Amino acid sequence: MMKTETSTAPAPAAFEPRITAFVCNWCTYAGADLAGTSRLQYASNMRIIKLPCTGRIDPLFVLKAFENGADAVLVSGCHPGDCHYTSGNYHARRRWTLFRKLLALTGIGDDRLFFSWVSAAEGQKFADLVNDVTAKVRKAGPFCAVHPGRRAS
Amino acid sequence: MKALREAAEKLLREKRVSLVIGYEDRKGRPAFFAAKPEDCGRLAYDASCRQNLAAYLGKPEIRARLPVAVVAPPAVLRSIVVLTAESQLPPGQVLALAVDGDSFLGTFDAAGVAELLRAKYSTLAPEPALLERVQGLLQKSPAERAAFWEAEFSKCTRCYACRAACPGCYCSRCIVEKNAPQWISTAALGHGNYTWSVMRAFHQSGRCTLCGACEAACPQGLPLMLLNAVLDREALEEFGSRPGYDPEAKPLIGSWSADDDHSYMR
Amino acid sequence: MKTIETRRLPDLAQALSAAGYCVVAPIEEGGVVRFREWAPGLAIAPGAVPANSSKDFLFPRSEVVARFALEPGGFSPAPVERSAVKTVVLCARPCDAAALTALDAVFNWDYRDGAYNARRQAMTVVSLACSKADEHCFCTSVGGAPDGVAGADAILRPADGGQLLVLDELTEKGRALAQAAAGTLSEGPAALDAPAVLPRRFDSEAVGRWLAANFESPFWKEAALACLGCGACAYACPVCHCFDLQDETDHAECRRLRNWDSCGFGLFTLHASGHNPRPDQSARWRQRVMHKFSIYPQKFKTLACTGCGRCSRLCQAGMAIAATCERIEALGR
Amino acid sequence: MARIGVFICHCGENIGRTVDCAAVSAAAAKMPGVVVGMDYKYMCSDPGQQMIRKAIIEQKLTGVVVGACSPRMHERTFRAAAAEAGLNPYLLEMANLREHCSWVHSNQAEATQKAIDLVRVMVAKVRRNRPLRPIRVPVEPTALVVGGGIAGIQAALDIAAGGKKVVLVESGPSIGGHMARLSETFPTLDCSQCILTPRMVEAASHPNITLMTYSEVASVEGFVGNFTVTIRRKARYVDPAKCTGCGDCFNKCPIKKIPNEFDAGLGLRRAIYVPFPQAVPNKPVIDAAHCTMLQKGKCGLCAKVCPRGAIDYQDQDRLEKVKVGAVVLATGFQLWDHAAYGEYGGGRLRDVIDGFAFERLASASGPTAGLIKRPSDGKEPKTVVFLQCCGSRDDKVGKKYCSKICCMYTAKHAMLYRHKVHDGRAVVFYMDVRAAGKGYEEFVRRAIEADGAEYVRGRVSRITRRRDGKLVVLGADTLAGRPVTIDADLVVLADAVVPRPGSEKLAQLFGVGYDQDGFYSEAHPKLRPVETAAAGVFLAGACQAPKDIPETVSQASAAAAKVLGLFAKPELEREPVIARVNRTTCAHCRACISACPYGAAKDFDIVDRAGKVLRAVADVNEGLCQGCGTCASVCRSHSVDLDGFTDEQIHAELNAL
Repeated sequence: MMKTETSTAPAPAAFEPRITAFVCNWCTYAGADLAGTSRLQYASNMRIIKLPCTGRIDPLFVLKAFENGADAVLVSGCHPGDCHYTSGNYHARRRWTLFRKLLALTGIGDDRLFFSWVSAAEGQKFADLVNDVTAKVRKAGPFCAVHPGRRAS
Repeated sequence: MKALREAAEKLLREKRVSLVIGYEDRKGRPAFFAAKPEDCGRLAYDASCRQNLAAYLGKPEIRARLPVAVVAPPAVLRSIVVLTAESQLPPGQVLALAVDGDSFLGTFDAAGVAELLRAKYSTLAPEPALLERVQGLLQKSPAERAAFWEAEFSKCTRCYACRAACPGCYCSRCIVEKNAPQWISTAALGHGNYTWSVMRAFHQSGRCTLCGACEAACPQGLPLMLLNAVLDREALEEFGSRPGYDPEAKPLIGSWSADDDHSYMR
Repeated sequence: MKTIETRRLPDLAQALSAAGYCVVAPIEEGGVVRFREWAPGLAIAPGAVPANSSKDFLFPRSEVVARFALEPGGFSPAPVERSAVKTVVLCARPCDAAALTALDAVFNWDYRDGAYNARRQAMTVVSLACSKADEHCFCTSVGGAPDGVAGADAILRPADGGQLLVLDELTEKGRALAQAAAGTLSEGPAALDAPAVLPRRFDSEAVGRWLAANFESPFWKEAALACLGCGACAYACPVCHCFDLQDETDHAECRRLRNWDSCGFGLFTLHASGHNPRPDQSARWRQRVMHKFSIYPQKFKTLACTGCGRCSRLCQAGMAIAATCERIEALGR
Repeated sequence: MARIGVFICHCGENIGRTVDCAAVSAAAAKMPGVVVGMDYKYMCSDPGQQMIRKAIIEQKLTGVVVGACSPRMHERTFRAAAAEAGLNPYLLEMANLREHCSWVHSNQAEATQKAIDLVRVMVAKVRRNRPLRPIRVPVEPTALVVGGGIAGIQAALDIAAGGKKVVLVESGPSIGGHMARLSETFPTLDCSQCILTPRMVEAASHPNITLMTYSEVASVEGFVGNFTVTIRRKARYVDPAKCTGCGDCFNKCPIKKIPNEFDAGLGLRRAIYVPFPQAVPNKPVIDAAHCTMLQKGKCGLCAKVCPRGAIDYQDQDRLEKVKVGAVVLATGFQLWDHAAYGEYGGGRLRDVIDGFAFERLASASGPTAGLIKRPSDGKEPKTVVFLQCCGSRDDKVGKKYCSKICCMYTAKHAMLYRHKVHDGRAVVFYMDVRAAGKGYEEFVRRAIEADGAEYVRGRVSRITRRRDGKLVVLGADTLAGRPVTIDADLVVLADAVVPRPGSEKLAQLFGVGYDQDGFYSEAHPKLRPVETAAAGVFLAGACQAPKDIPETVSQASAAAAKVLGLFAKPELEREPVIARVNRTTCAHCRACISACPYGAAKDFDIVDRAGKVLRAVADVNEGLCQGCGTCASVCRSHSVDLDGFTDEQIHAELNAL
């Protein structure tokens, strides 16, 4: 295990982050659709997992994404008050408030784990978000070399 | 000690309970089960008692013998309130023999436990040393924190002593024991150990009474209380959560307020 | 006599390491002493019984035993690297070494376990005789001794009040090791310390007889009341060897893992139907005691307990197998 | 063994320009479980769909992934095609290669790699999909309308006109609500009762409408299409079947001096009474709190004079169950109590009245027969100050929101006053005049220009009573920038509109959300303003937010249309994305029950054959569950799962990344 850590990591310039996004069907997924119909260009590093609501997202999903080698995770849903299911995003918010602090203690900080509200009307915000997250993770470097939550190859 | 033994003996003699769960008067203060009045002379309590005896309330063999009484210092009293709020204790079936330091405080039912806690222990706070350890770790860089946990979690053998020790871990089938899908790897390797410990702690959010039994039970000495403490502090600061005081409390994870903070959301 | 100063144990480790051994030794970390891979600069803590046993290095808590590549139509096996590094366990307890007899038996019974045997062959065990014992130790009750040599390739015996260690080679492996470490060993006289005094606490044969006849005894219900059903005892035990096979799959590959398992877990015997032949903790605790003192001796002519006391030393609920055996012996009288 | 077909759409050039579709389908064909990988110019076209149908049949596919546009665009299309070929439609998933890939990336290699990843994720998911069947729920074609004001009456009449049964529940003795109390209505000044009473009568006599006055909702069970609602029929002490409404009883009743709530306390009523002469039903009730017979067992006069023997002092509350398929909540509003404003007299000044009191003074059927007389001494006030935004737009003492109707009714009040007291002076203090509505601005202008109402922009800081009975109104004219003092005879406060007391409890019974002020929450503020989060429960009128009459009536008709739409089919069909509980492993911690936004998760007792409760678990009501999955993620042992987005599916998706 010690040896794999010190094995040659790819040069920073060649590092293409893998970002897993968990988004709700009604707001952020639709916002990403709008970014598409508006032909907004953004970085191609993010892969979206669609769920009905941010309320469905279990912290285990986030850990599994990291374990599988994601360099960052984004969770995005409806703005407060906009939840299709009235309060799923409020439940999610409380969960993430706690969970992110727990992960921060274990070394997964704000440059790995991102949260946002993106409405169905915010195509531009979605595109900007993906670009911004990608840039930050590019700077943070690969997750897989440094954290106990990764799966050793 | 005498008062505790007498109170326990009285409960058994009057057949108000069929079992008193306490600590035994021998080295290490292990769990002791008094089923007969004459057993009660072997009960003891002092600050060295590390087990949270409320963990036994989820054990089927104990539940088959309800009503029971439990020797309970403040953290255990809070566990009883948490279990009551989560509909885990049949009403009127669990009595607490409340103890604190050298004193015996009396015999209480679930409502009485909540009252006692509010009256006498409303300001229970985590040990400052524990919070200092959390703060010390948070002051390190993320990479240093990761390295710290890498070293710690590599020791974990997945014996689940932490789970067995915790009254909050009463699920009949733990998530780690579910294999369709197997979210948490059961292999005692880095990633499974990490996910296990992180999720074990997270599942105690808003429920943990910081009794310390999990950390005390860990044969490898993992600093599990750091995880519990950071969540406890956050839950208190963000949501005013104080688990184990209100037997009708809604679960922290499972309720919400429109005013909850989301400054970290973009 | 071949001797080495106790404080120079790291030099011995260094010499063995230089000779190509992976050195495992008791090392203290965060207040807990455990067997782990030694590295230069680490102190060796010979006094304590480590929290883990030396079986970790023969039968690791998790290992990949098979791999399968996933393909459109199905899957095909992929090779598994089976490496056995030349290893020495330095300062193993006599009770750790004694466990090897029991482990060898089960891993070579109806099936010769390749992974285990490869490691076993590559391992040299250097035990350290005990000059003191604590209230959890009971090797003398299960056929062992504080200075027992069963299973060991060499033994270090404390001398001159603990200042010195005397090395006795017992096997070829032991002699090879002594040769590799010759530079750190001195030749000379030493006054051996007395081994720890440890009165026998129970008669294991009497316990076995009672167990074989009292499966349904009400004793079990009461004896297991405190057990919370974790696996700490089994995982610390130098003899326990139950495992669980788990497949972990991603889109390209499936890995079959062999992980430790414990008869203390409710899930251990849970059937897919929902039926559990060991429905409660008393049935599981009974299994643990019976396996060690009745079933195993019947099958392999050796106890599955070496009296190291780890299980009771670290049990959060104060469960103690020796105390249970004492009570059983009393019941049988 | 899975047999998955993957179909990649070029969408003309829309996907094909950036994504190498042939490479994607070739890569897909090598994924575990995939037996067909194809690409085509337009998958959504007839030939494209035919390709899919053909492959399903010939290749015996167990699942399909279509890599094309957003599922929001064509998921229904492709699922329907799969169903035509005999594949359960929920075994088809879409990978979004257009909106989420080709349209947002320009580098072909990157876009193609991402497309392959997106397809792989969906292949992994669809291998774990299970056939799902739409949930069918039978519908009881009867509606419950709660509240007998204009909103409830309108909704009931519209539903009844549509041929469906209605139960109309009203808590007071008569239907009619606040509208029956109004004098005239803005902006046309037609007489409120003249336009309302025919509707009240129609509602009472309509064969499809069952009227339950003096009744309240006690409890609610069930879900959309299948509610069982228990109605508490409060004791009237008068048998409506026998009573003819002759009035002998209340003319003889010796308890005479009870302030009449209908008249905002300005008129008096007896202990046995009808609230107003045009009441429907026009049959009295006994006010038990004031009746000496019911309190002390003395009197009994009404029973003696009743020619029909309709009086029954033994009458008790009764519970009645009704089965309904849909509910319209139309519980209306009340005025905020301005006693909270100490500077306006704290409610102790008799000549400082609220808008309803003024309505009753101005009403021909009111306690003064339409003459404006001030309460303290019955004199005609010569200077009346009207104060808008009393309790509205004040987040310190009152309410943050604008009550919306006050600008208009204050203009109306000023106008009515000037019509009745020609030499009187009407002064209106306002913060803004909000007169958005058909004919509204013109109406306000008329009040100012034609009827001489004096509008002063500013707030009143203090109202005190001088020894001579005058009310000294201290205010500020913020346009002129100077303090104003007016000696008034009467002050009318336009108190904020607030929900009825008990509205929150009612919302909880129906599982409807409400905001911090207690107004009921609509399902979506723009697109579903009539629905609530509780399926089958609709909103009408001011229980949702302050509304005037035309708005209320519009929404009531909209709610009726929603109800009729729901009743148009004998069964409801719902997307089968719902949560399920694994009862074997549920530990009954009740977190899901607390978390469910719809009250769909609830306790369930597992019993043995003898009916003995073995243990309790959580359960999900299929009719109420909307499929958000919040329950699943609060469940620590993952004993709750969500069909369509199961743990297995999500786990497989993550493993494919």
